Amino acid sequence: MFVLVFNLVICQITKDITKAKRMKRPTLVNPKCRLYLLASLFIFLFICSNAARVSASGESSVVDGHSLEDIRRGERFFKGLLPFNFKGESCVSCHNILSSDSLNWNPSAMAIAIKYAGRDFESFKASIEQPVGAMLSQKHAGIALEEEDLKAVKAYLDNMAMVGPQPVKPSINQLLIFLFFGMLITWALLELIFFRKIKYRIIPLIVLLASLGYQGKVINEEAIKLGRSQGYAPDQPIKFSHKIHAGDNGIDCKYCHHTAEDSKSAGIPAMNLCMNCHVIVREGSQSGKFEIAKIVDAVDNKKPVEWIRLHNLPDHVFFSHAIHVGSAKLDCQTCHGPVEEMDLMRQHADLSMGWCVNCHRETDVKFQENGYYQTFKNLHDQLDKGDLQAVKAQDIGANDCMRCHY
Amino acid sequence: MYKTSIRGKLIEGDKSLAQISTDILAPIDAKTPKWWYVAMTVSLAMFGWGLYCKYITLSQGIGTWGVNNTVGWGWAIINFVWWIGIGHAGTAFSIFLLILRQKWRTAINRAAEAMTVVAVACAGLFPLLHMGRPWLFFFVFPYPNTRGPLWVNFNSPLFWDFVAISAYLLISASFWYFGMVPDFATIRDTTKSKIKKAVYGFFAFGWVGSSKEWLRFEALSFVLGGIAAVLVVSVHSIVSTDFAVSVEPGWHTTIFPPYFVVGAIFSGFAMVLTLVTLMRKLYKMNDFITDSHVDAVCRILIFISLIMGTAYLTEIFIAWYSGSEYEMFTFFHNRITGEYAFQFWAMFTCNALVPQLFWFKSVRSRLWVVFIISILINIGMWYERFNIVITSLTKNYLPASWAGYSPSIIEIGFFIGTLGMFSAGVLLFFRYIPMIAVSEVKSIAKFNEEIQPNEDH
Amino acid sequence: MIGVFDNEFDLVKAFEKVKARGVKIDEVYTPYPIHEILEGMGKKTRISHAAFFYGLFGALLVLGGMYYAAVVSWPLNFGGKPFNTFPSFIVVTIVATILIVTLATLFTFSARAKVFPGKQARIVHPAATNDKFVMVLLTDGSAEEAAALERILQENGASEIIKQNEPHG
Amino acid sequence: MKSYWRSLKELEDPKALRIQEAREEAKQKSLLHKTKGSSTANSRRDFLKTLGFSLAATSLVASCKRPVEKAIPYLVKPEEITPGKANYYASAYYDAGDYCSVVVKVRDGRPIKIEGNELCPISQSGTSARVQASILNLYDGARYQGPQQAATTISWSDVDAEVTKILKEIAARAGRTVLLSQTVISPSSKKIIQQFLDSYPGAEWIQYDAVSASGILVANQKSFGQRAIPDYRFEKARVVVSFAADFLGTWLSPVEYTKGYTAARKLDDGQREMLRHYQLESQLSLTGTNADVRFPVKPSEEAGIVLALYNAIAAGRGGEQFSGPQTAVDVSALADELLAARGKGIVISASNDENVQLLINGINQLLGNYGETILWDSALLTKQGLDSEMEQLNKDLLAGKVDALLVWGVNPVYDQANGAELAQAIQKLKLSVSFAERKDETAQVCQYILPEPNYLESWNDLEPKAGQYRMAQPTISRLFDSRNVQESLLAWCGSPQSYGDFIKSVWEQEHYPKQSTYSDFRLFWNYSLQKGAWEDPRSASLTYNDAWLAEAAGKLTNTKSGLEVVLYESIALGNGKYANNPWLQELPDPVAKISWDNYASVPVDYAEENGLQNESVIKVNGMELPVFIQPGQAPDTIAVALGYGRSHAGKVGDGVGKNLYPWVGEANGGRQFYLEKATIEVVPDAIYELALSQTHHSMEGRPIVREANLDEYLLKANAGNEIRQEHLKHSVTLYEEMDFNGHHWGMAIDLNSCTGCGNCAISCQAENNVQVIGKEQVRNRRIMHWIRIDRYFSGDPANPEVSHQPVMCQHCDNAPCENVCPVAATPHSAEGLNQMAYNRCVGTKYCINNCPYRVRRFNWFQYVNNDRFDYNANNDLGRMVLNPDVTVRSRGVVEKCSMCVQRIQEKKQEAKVAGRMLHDGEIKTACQQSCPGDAIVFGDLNNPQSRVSKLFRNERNYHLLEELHTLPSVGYLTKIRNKA
Repeated sequence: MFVLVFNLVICQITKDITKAKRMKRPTLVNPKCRLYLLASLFIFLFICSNAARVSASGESSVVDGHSLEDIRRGERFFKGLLPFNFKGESCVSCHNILSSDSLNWNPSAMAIAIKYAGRDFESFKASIEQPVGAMLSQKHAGIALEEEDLKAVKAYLDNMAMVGPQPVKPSINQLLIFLFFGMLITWALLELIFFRKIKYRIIPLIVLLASLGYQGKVINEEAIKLGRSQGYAPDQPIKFSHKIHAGDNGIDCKYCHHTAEDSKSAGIPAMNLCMNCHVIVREGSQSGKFEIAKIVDAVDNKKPVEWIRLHNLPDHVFFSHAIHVGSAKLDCQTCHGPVEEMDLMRQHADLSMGWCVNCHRETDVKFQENGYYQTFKNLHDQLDKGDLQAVKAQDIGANDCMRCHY
Repeated sequence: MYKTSIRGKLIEGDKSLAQISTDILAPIDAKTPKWWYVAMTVSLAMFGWGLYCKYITLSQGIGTWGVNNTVGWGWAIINFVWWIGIGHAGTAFSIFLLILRQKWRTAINRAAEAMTVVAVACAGLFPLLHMGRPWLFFFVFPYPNTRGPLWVNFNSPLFWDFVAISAYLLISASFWYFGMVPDFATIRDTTKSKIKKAVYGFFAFGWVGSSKEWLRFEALSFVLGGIAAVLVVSVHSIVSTDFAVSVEPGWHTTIFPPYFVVGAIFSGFAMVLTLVTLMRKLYKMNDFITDSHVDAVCRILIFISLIMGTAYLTEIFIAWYSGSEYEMFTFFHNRITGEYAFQFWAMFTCNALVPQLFWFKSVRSRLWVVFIISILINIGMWYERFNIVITSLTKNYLPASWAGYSPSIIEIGFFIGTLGMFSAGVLLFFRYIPMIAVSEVKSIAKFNEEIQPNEDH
Repeated sequence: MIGVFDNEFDLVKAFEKVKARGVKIDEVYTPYPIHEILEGMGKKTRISHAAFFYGLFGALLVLGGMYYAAVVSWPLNFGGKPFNTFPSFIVVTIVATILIVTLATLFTFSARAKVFPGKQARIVHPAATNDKFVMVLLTDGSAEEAAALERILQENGASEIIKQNEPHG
Repeated sequence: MKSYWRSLKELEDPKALRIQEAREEAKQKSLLHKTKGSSTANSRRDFLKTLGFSLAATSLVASCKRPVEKAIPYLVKPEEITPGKANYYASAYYDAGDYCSVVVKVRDGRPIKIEGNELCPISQSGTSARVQASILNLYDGARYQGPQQAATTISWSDVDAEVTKILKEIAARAGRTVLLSQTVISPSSKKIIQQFLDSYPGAEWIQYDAVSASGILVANQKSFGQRAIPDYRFEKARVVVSFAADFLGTWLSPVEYTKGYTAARKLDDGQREMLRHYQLESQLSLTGTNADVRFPVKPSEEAGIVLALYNAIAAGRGGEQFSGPQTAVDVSALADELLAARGKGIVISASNDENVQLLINGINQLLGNYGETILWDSALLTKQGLDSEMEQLNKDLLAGKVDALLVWGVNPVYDQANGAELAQAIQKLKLSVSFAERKDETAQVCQYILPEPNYLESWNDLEPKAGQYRMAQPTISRLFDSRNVQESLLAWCGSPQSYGDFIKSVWEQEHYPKQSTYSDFRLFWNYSLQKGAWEDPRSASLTYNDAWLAEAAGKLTNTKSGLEVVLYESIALGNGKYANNPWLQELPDPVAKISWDNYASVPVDYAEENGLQNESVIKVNGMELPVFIQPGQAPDTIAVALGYGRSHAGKVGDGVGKNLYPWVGEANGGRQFYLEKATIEVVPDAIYELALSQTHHSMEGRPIVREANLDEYLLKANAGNEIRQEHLKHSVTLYEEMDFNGHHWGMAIDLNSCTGCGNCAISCQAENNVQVIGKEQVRNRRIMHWIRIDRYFSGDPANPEVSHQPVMCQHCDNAPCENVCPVAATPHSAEGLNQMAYNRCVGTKYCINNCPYRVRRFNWFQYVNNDRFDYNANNDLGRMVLNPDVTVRSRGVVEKCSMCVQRIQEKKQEAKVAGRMLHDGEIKTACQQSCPGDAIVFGDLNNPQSRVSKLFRNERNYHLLEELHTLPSVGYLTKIRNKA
């Protein structure tokens, strides 16, 4: 809808410009036209600024006694731009500014910033120069930094903890392309109807159809995606790796997600469950102490960890793990994919209704094994007679609306 | 061979072909008259009020209407059926009279078709906004989707209705438009204004009147005419199934399809008559829309009115004959004598009795009387829909759930809005589109001459 | 050579004469269809046949689609009716077929008659869509032939004769 | 690219990253997670709404604006909680004389539903509408959030210091401190009160019930020497004569009585006899609608009739007859019947006149009902207040003879006739304390408001009947800074202790030694807690003393002439304490089908004579009241409900209806709930709109509620249902009927057991997130209740017969509604359910029109989160009551009864996981579970042994509108009356 409006605005502008040309106005941008331009500019900015909400508030002020100078210096140092003669790797080569989509086991600058925001400089310095954990000692071995630099880095990190990271400019390519095609459509229409400059009418026609097709495709795809999030793999507050736990260490899924068999919800393990092991295991093979320390911290401070929820069904869908795991004995991997290979947990299936429904069409019910199905006398008879090869989930009503929507 | 002689001439005033063009196209070329602006303002005001009501409906919900959990459909559906009925005139005129080879239709069918398109567009708004969640209207399409795919319910009369109405709108619009293409070409070639030349030139699709074009044009008319005839019958039959397929007493009747089709044609013709009398008065189209045209429409209306009366009586008879207490209650206690007796008798009087006045030549020849009766018929037809929709719903099977119904101001506003939209559409039609099919009139001009052989041309 | 006539009757007379002479008539432009001309031009259109096939395929498509959706793809129990409610399908089939036929025929017409949005009209005579009947003849170029034709046209009441080397100039 | 975007967004909000704020937020969210599951849920539901509108816009402009959902696990998971599974805790409801044992359903730490406790022999599994709705009282925005003094917040320690100081001062100068409470049935509380009274000399305790049983108490004191209410056993009775006692609706212990009454009237298991019920009353009460024989009489006429009945029975039994007021009513037949059923009758009266009650006692004694149907073994203790004591206190307050007033659970400023004067008197007191849980008129004028917690938030023990102990336990941590009254009193006595511990010690000392089953107190305690009850059976027979009878007969009042106004408690609001509960406000009155107002019930004749219509306005003694023409209203009377017209109840209850308490009079030491010699005046042309949810009262001769009399039934089991054979004969089909392979759910409703009390409607509302829509929309006939109770009048308008019929979705196998939905939003399930997929519905409303039962409901507006509908669903607190297992419907979709499919699914899941078949009766729908009449049976029709299958095979069974061949899965058993 919005795009439509935008196209219209653009169309208006073009029209006005052509009108202005025809009328031989001295200036291209007549007042009315300027209004349109301003409006469209405003809208455009609005879109862009959506992501790029500038957090200018923190920049202008002096934070926690650190001058802006310090903060900038710290940032440049962290990013390896200062000092020029520094031989070792820069901080940023190991520590991402933000967590990113590919798993970097080392804590991000943001994570460090948050952890050390409330602590003094000495503890910060100690963590770098006299690290406690084995892994950290190994990685940080041989780092010798000027105290001044470290202070600057700390200032930079403190500031980051206060105001948040500088937002990375979002890619608006798709949007731009979409708008570009919108303009193409406008042009093609105008050309076809009014200008008639191009001899081969087929060209604007093709352009028109192709652009419309592209826009339609994008809208369709995005509309479907709107409620979907296949592949969603957000950063979690703790870099928990299912690969290490379920894969390498072979912990059974249901050890942690122990309500999966008899409750609707599989359950996220309570922190005290983590502590069953981590009371002993205090240093991970990948992340050292940093991540595990968060669990301990959470338990000590009675501050539960706020995981980012991956598998979100709409509110009108009621899914029960108990039926699928407890009764149908499905493997977790059927829906959640090769979790034991995922460092960063991601949504494997698209969780669309079609996905559910089609699985119900193909999956056999544990018809003989489960005593509940004695109720289905007819189907048992047919199975015995051989009229029926297998009972699929949909044969016992798994695809009824009110199995999931009520 | 043609019955035109006993009806008077098809075209009055012995016009040359060029004159026909200029006369019919005069309103397009001439300066817009003052009354047009006045009428347009009024129409747009009504339309605007309708828009406001639609906004309220969309932003707050159908709760702003008078409908309730017992009477789920109210004015919106009454008006929908009413408009659809009116929208039947165009196609019915064109098709049936084409099939019956009634040459006199040429003067009227353009107006009728234009009316059809506007009326069907008005009608379409009602079911759309009547939905609880109109933004999800696309659920009605059986399109492949990621829900399984989940299709639609092909048994639902509303689905049929949806297909039928959209088909009808598309087909009648294209039928109307393609009929106009040669006329647009005429305007393009006769107008002085450059803008008009360009605009109408665009809409004329490059028509030049070559035999190649005419040949295919004729074939197209033949095909479209043939299938559209089926459509006219089927669309309102389908609309009637919205009611007939249900279990509500008073709805669940097999007579509905023909009854609705005839009723639709009835109201459509009445509206055509209204428009035609207006055209004659406002645009002095007396030469093309002659007394004999009006006369012919009036005669048809007598006939349809008789059918309507018979249908009403049949319905009542069947209600009694069925022995179903629910049917009997609906017809005898709710419609004829009950709370809604006024609406019933208004319907009966306007539709079955008043048109009988057309038996008198003196009535048929008085334009203002014809005009009033045509309006009365439209009111009567509105009451007919009211009778069907409201009386059945208010008092159906379980008396505990009986409820009354009265429209809210928003609902009324919505209806007024469509009236405004209709009149605005018709006014635009008067102003910008040849209101009589020029080429078709020209083609019958010769028959005019055949009947008057001693006239020079 | 272009002959312009004031009325249908003259045109038809001239048309038949010219045709009898064996002259190739390139095109006739009239404000309304004249059956004698349309037949006389010897062209045929198969739009109505096409429409029949559109209808046939349309009906099969619609019916098949509904059967697929309601019986094969996802059978649902609506009010205790069987999945294949054939009588219900008929209704939509009729209307949807009509729609398909109409649209397909329109496109066919548009393509075959070359009448489509944005087409620039090649106007032979500006009054051909108003009150003149215009016949365009293809002469073989010889002056003799031209003169003969001109005579025929004049005799049959042509109000105007335009000579051009290239038709549709 | 996608995940990059998304992860960025998660960090984008700079606010969340300010450490301090982030921590705060985390803290709050973790709190929210424990208590409010629904607040985030609702915002996501809006997503549906926006989806279509801004398709392209949202997808492109803000394609990454996917709301980030947090999942916060427990830090240390409590042992008993499994996320996604409900826990049930036994508890007990007691308020304003209503006692009910309940089971509280708790999902993720939040109580969301009240169910009846099957283990309690008093209420058995039944509840009343008010008990069902009490869950919403917990989430009432009008609750006080913490202690306050003169409208400013104060800490509990300051309160204790200040109050103790004042109390001591008063005690020191021998001032008078009064603790005014409603009847206290908690043994522990009584101990604490005693302790309090002991430590403050000059303090006294008065129990006050707004609608009291004072007359009965005093009469029993005189007749039996015990100030108590006996135990009426309706299930043992064969003849019940009730003088205006609405024992199925509001009188004493309606849930218990309904259980007994319906049990004595059931015929579904081959019974050959049933209870016969006579009702003499002025207004048509719920009980009156169920009576076999009903006499409309004026309130002042009642005494005369009671005396006549006494004399007739005395004549039959050879007892002494007394002279007194005369009556024109011939009671000989009634007396004969009672005499014939000696020892199997119950005669009761709602009168608060002790003299009438003495005669009633005399009648029951003569009939030998004591010891048979009326027992003293476990006297009912739920109403102990004596009106005379309150009367005296009222006078003392006005006279300034009281220094301190502690108000607990009562609202005298509202429900005393001179409330306004009382308010002024209270304001002048040295100390006034209100323990009100929520806003009320009395708290408004008290210095201190020290809110007590809701009953679902606190410990309690109760003794509703002598020797029957019940336990209430907290099911949620306290939402607000409230404190049990008991704890306050203990603190002020100088021995602060938690009330829970106190109860435990009381049980340990008093009850534990009395039993021998458990060798360990902990086991005993856990057992009692789990069951919610412990019984200490008693037996008692009291000697009857008839010495007072002659005096009583002499004191009886004569029938008065002139118009009388009957004041009664409405089924929904009772005495009006919970007027701020929107569920109760919206519950249509079972008889008049009016919600959101009280109104004057006017006799039909009077209305005709004076040209009154429904919604006309009359002025009664100067007060304008809307008119409802009530068939069966006794001539020369009108009736108006109490409990309305609250001025400080909260935003929902304020200003709804008129307060009629000022008209409550006093006679013979009891409050008299009728007004004599009222003047009435028609206000011409005035209209007051009433929210009627049923406007047509006749069945129009249609076979909707099929009924027969007992004698007919005994001759022929399908009496009244003969037409069914006719219908079945014509039942033919073109299509084959569908097979249901596994289950085929069905429901049978015994019209003989349905009293029309409305409990099911509220139970369903709580279970299924049915929204409140307010007066205007109810009036527009858009009520959302999934189960409605149709009420039909038949026969003489002056004294009609009444039929109640619960109608919900009939789940027709040939459902007309399914057929017409264009978008396939309502197909039939493989288990015979008529499904409704809200998320697919586009709202054409065609199904509503095509449902012959009109049970489908449409969401005409957005009822959740909409300021226009400012009820419980418009704030986070109120939304906590939402059932997380049921979708909250958005605007524009149709909804209807789902036969509690979430419960079906839950139990099926349990069975599947356990690998066993479902038992019959394992699944109970919400309406069925707490039905006090056990009128509803749900089960599997494919199982021939199930109760529902058996009932379907019963000759009385019929289906509503069967002739339409809709094949409903709901069956009704004919109503059998027991007319003489």
